[in-house]
Amino acid sequence: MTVSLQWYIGLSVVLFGMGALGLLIRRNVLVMYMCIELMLNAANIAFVAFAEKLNDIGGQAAVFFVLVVAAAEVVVGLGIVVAIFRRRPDTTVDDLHMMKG
Amino acid sequence: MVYAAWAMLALPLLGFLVLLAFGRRLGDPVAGWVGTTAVAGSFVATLVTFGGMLSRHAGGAREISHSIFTWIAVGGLDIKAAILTDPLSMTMALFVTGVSALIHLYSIGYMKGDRDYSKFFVYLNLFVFSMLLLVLGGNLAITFVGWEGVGLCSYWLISFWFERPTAASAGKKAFVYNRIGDFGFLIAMFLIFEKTGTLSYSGIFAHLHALSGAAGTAAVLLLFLAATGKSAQIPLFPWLADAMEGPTPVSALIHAATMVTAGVYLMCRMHPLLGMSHSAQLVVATIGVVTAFVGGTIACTQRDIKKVLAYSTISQLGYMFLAVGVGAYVAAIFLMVAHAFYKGLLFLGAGSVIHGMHDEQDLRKMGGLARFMPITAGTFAVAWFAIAGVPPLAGFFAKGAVLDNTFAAYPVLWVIGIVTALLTAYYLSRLFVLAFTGDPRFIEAVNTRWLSSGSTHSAGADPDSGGRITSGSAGAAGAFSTTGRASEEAGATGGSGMATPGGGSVEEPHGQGSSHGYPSPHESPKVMVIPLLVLAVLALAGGVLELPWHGPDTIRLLSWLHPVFGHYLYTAHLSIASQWILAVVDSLVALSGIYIAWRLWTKAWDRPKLEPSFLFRSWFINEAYDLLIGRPGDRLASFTTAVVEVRVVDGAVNGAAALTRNAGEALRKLQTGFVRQYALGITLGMVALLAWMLVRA
Amino acid sequence: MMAGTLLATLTIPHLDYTAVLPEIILVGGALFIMLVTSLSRKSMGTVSSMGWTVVAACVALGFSIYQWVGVTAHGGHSAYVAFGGSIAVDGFSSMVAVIVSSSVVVAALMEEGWLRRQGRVSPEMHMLTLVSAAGAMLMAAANDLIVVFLGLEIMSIGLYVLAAYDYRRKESGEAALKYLILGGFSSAIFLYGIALTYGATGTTNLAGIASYLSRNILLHDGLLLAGMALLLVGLCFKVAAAPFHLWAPDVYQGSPSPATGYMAAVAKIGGFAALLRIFVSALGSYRADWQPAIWVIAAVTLVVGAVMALVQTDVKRMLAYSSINHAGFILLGVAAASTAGVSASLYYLFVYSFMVMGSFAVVSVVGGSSDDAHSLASYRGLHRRSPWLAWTLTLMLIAQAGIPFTTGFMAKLEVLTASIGAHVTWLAVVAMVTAAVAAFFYLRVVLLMFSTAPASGGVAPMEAIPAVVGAMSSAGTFPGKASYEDGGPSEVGEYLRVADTPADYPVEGVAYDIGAGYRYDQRKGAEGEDGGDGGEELVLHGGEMDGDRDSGGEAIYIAPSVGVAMAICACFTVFFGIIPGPLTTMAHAATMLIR
Amino acid sequence: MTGFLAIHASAMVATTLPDAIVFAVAALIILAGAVGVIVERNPVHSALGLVIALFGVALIFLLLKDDFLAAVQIIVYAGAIVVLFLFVIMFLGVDKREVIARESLRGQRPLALALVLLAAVGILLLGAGAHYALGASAATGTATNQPGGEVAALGRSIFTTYLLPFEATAALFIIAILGAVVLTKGRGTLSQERREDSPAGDEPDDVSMSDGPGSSEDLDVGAGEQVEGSGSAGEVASVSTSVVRVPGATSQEVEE
Repeated sequence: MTVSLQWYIGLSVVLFGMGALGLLIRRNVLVMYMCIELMLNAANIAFVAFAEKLNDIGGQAAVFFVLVVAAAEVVVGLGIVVAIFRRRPDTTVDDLHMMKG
Repeated sequence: MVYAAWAMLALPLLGFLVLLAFGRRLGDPVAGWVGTTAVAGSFVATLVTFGGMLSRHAGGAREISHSIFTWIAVGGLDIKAAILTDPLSMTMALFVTGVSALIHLYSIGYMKGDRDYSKFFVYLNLFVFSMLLLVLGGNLAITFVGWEGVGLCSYWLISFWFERPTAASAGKKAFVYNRIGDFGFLIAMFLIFEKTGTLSYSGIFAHLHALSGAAGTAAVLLLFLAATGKSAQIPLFPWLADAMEGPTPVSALIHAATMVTAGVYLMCRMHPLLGMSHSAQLVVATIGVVTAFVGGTIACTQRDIKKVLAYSTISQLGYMFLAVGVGAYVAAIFLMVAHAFYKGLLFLGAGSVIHGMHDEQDLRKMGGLARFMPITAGTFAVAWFAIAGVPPLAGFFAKGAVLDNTFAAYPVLWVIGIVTALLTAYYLSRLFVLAFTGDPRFIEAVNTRWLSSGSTHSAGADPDSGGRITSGSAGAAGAFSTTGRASEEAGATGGSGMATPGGGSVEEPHGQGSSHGYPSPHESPKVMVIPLLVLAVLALAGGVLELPWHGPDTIRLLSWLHPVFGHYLYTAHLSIASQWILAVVDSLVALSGIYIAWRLWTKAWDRPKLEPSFLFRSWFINEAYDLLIGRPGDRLASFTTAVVEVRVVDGAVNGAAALTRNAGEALRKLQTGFVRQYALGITLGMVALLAWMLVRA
Repeated sequence: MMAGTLLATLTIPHLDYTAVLPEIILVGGALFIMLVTSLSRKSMGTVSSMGWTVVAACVALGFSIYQWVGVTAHGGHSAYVAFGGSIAVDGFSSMVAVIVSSSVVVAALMEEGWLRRQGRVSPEMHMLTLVSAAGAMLMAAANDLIVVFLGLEIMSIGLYVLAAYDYRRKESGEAALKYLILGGFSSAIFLYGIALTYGATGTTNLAGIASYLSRNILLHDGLLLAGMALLLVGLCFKVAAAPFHLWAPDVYQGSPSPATGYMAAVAKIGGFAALLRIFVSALGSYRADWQPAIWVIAAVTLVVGAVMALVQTDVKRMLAYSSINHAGFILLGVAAASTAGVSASLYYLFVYSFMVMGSFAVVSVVGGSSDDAHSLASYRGLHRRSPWLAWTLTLMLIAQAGIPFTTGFMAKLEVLTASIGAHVTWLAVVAMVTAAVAAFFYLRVVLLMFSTAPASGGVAPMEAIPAVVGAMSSAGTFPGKASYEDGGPSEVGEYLRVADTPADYPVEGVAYDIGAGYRYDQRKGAEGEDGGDGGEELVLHGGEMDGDRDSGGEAIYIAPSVGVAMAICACFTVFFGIIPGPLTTMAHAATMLIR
Repeated sequence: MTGFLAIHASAMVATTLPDAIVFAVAALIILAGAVGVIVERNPVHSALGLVIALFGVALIFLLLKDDFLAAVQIIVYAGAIVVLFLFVIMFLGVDKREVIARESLRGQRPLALALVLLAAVGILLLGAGAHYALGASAATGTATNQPGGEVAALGRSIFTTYLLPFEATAALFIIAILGAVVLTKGRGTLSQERREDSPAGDEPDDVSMSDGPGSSEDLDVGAGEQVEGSGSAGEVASVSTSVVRVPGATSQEVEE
């Protein structure tokens, strides 16, 4: 029994889908943000799996940069969340629908 | 040398920009001097370029095309901001800048005290820039920009005194007539681009074979339509007479010397194309000579000094097209240059008269002016003899060249041409006699005006003589303010240092008039007189450009333009003897025209029998247009407004608008403001894209 | 020993920092401002930080031009890749660097006026602008998907914060959060696309992908297709193409006005640059797969942008939808995937960045000190309050509408030509129709600005267009109309009459003066009551504005820097509208020089 | 020799049984964690779910012989990012249960589920029979045949091929720090009145960066190290007033 690339990709796609699903159905901004992290990790699995299959280091390097980007994005993202929701009782994104049309 | 060529363009543009930005602050007369300097600098640059060109060997080396950047590039269309300096454009540029510089100088004096003094020079500089762009453009598109530019400036300048209803209306009229012509230009450009794939002159001439047959004829005729608009030929000529509503320097510069010759220039520039279609050439020649005749007949009857000159211009332009039509391009250019000299001079002289007469333009109210304004009268006489074709002035040779060629090509047209020559000598002599000789009639006229109420004087009982309104004054104060302005100006001329101290003596009659409490004619200030003198010299000696006698010591326009026109030589088929005979005929015709006019008009100034209203109203051309186009157009328009627009257009527009708006309202509901639904939209798009890719896989 | 071997085998590539000097200058400028601010006891005012920003942007601009000259000098043979092939220095990247750095100059000037009015003298806005601009440049220069991703994140993070800059205002916070979440979502999708593309081609290097695809024929290219789809999602989100555009109106409306202008310009530049670089250049051999997708996206984008803009009552929101419409136009060039298409897109981006920033410069001034007077009602009679603002906005709007002798005309003409040249005529037709629709909503604002009617009147957008034209011409475009004409030429026949008899015909039908606009309003307002729902939607009330802001009467103060920004945009729009050649030539050369 | 080693190593990975088990376990952990993230009502629990999922991903990395990345994954993600999440949850005090059962947006859930399923199936279908770029020459250096192993190879590629992105991360961090500063600094000291009184606003203590976000209440998220607690009493007071008087609230209430 081997773990072929397809399995990794399958796992990665499922994780990606779950992240997307979470983002679509959860109202809590922080949880939504976590879901984005899940999606990024799905991409990471794909990168590493491909890199392993290709015997190429590029995928790992990409993962490294994704980590960096994720960290930076979280810093700013959470900063914005804090700035906006500091005075609100909860972090429900559905509350923000003042602008529309 | 190339940079000097660009400087020709750059200097008027710079002058325009400077005046646009600071003109109002510079004011009177600094703004005028700035504008004049810019154009004079352009003239110097032209001379430098000319010198550079002379230092080259005659032939192809004198044709330089230079582009600085790509102006427009769309698809296969690649238009460069290119100039083409060759002997033809150089000839044009020389007299355009030269005459423009003189007229700028003249305007400093003429426009003094006008409310929009600086604006006038803004337009004028822009005009010179556009005209040079037209002349120097290396492709049809640049020429077209110049073409539109001069048209726009012409429109602005005709309606410069737009408070005057006639001026505003004349501007509109010129605008519309020119648009009709421009339409032809545009279509011709499209046609030529379609056939040859390029708009640059060299490119077009290299692909001439693509324009043989009907396409070539169509292109020529369309370009000629444009030319009839710009150069006031049949059927688009009526605007030029109305254009005299503009200030007189404008009439001299734009509507006599430069812009109206643009049509002739265009024809000459496109001469290889013209040479491909014999029928088109015949059309050009016929329209030209008929216009010359019609214009001449109308000029015989006009009472407004400027209108006589305007119709004369139409007539002379007809001669130029006649020359173009018979393939005598050099003769056309020669006549154009000579005409620029003497017609410019005539207009400036007329302006001087109008200025001296305090905005009186009616010949019947002048008379005996030679005593009051000797320099004006003297220079005017030179121009008169020149245009009449009295040997050995410029007009004699220029018109002779055209007529000789016509005689060689189409003797029938020559007959019309020679009759027109008689008319030319006649109406100009009539003008001179009425204005400058005999007993003064102006005191009476001025008195009438002085007593008449102000509101009627500007619109006038006589529609031909609108008064000039300055400083925004209308009504009863108008007449007075012109007087005040004139006397003020007389003082200013002495003090400004631009006129020599001797200027005072010339203006002596003016002072006398002022003391009497009403104005009287006076000689114009130095800035206005100097251009008159310069132009008079040119009109006198302009003939040396192209003397019919071959010889090494004569300046030969023919050989100078040879690189451009090549084998289109003129007087090719005439023997020396027939040339002499024709020259004698021309002279006799000119002298008899003068004689007839002298006999008829020195004794009497009012001869309505000689001014049939059919001619006076320019062959009822305006009425005809009104009947044929204007009225049906009105009716169609009112029908369109009442029925088509309401029922069809509005219905369609409103329907489409409602549809769009409803679609917008519906789509708006999708923009809910909920971020998760936006994310859903993104996911939807992603799924759609993936589905498409699945189809492709 | 181990370390020795490592060092011996580690050959660090030649560090050609000049390749990324424009980016370095921008980031360095931000760092410099940061340093000066933190070292000096006194706070650095906005003016000086704005000054340094402008200086840094100008230096970057200068160097970009220098780079451009160097790259284009020898027929494009000087284009090269640097940093181990992860970045390309070619005509494309230098031209985008020129566009971006000039956008930063205008943005900094705009922001300064806004910051002063807000009383916020901090330099962070400028620093964010600088660094995010570097990100956009990096996206254009990137020759590696990883670099594209990093550039995109640098740019986006900056834009998130700029959107949130005024987070005390509810709209700003909401805008930022929406942008953040959707941006993160699309970034993740984009990253996944990179991963799949990497799996399919074995490299993230764009040149590597291109050469791999040219050397190998993929029998089963599903993975690459999926990757392309996801990459397209990510980039279409950034450029606000439908249906990934939903964020744009809300974010544009909520963000501080100068930030919106900058965002509209730079996000589009970066996004489209990456789109062109990745799809046209690297994935060019797969155009048969992505081109139809972009056609559909472009068509939907065009229609949605134009139609939705028509029903907006908030100017910023209207401009957001108009920017979506513009994105559709630029996509036309991308979809053409030809030399003409790419150069048309580049040209469009260049001129669009000035048009949109000029518009938002005016919007930020009209918005008032609390930056929320953006309803159409605030623009009523703007011409009387501030003719400069009204004329600048008019210019920007007619440029966006694509009227000749503005840059917008040539931009639209070029993309349409490219589209027709690529035999996608139907798309060009759609684009032209939407352009016609767009002209209505642009001119509606112009009409409002030149209207003298009191703020309570309604506005009928379509029917009043002739009145706009009349108002504009009677306001001094043509002499002879200004004071004398009260009727205006309605028929050609009138022109052909003898000039001696002045026009004394009664004027029927449309009257061409400013007053006519008002008469129309009243009539329409009366009709709107029984008519459809569209009319009442557009009836605007001054009452919804706060008491301290008053649309009537008093003049508006334009900060000098904002004035300069508007002047730059206006001059650019007019100058290159009259003489489009240099820019189109530049765009064409840039296209030929994509490595 | 190195080539032989590489073949040997990959053959070992591919054929041994425990790998499948490890993969299955890791996959289960990841999915469990992910499910936890999206169904847990309490955000704190979601964050814990995220940690679990990230651990699973680290396991996958280990399985794919990326020890270094696995370590980084745990350190950066679990150690920093998730902690940050938890920190913010606690700071905002929003660690209460979200009502998940009720969906306020009509059709959101079924649509989301359907679309995500479609997308996932689409990618899987596209990827199923796809050719992977096995023939592609490893552009950036192979992973296993380099001296120093995987870490060295990664380091080498980051300092050669990916040097520019590596340096670009500097810009990324700069802008992240800037963003954090903007979003947290000087809050409260800029009251409405002062804004109106001094439009020039050139008080140095107002907003300057050098002064830092010096109020004790400022628990900076982005730049946590800047928490200095040196705020004077006056500043704290002004902070509290401005918290009470929400700036801009007046104008917004008009609109609401």
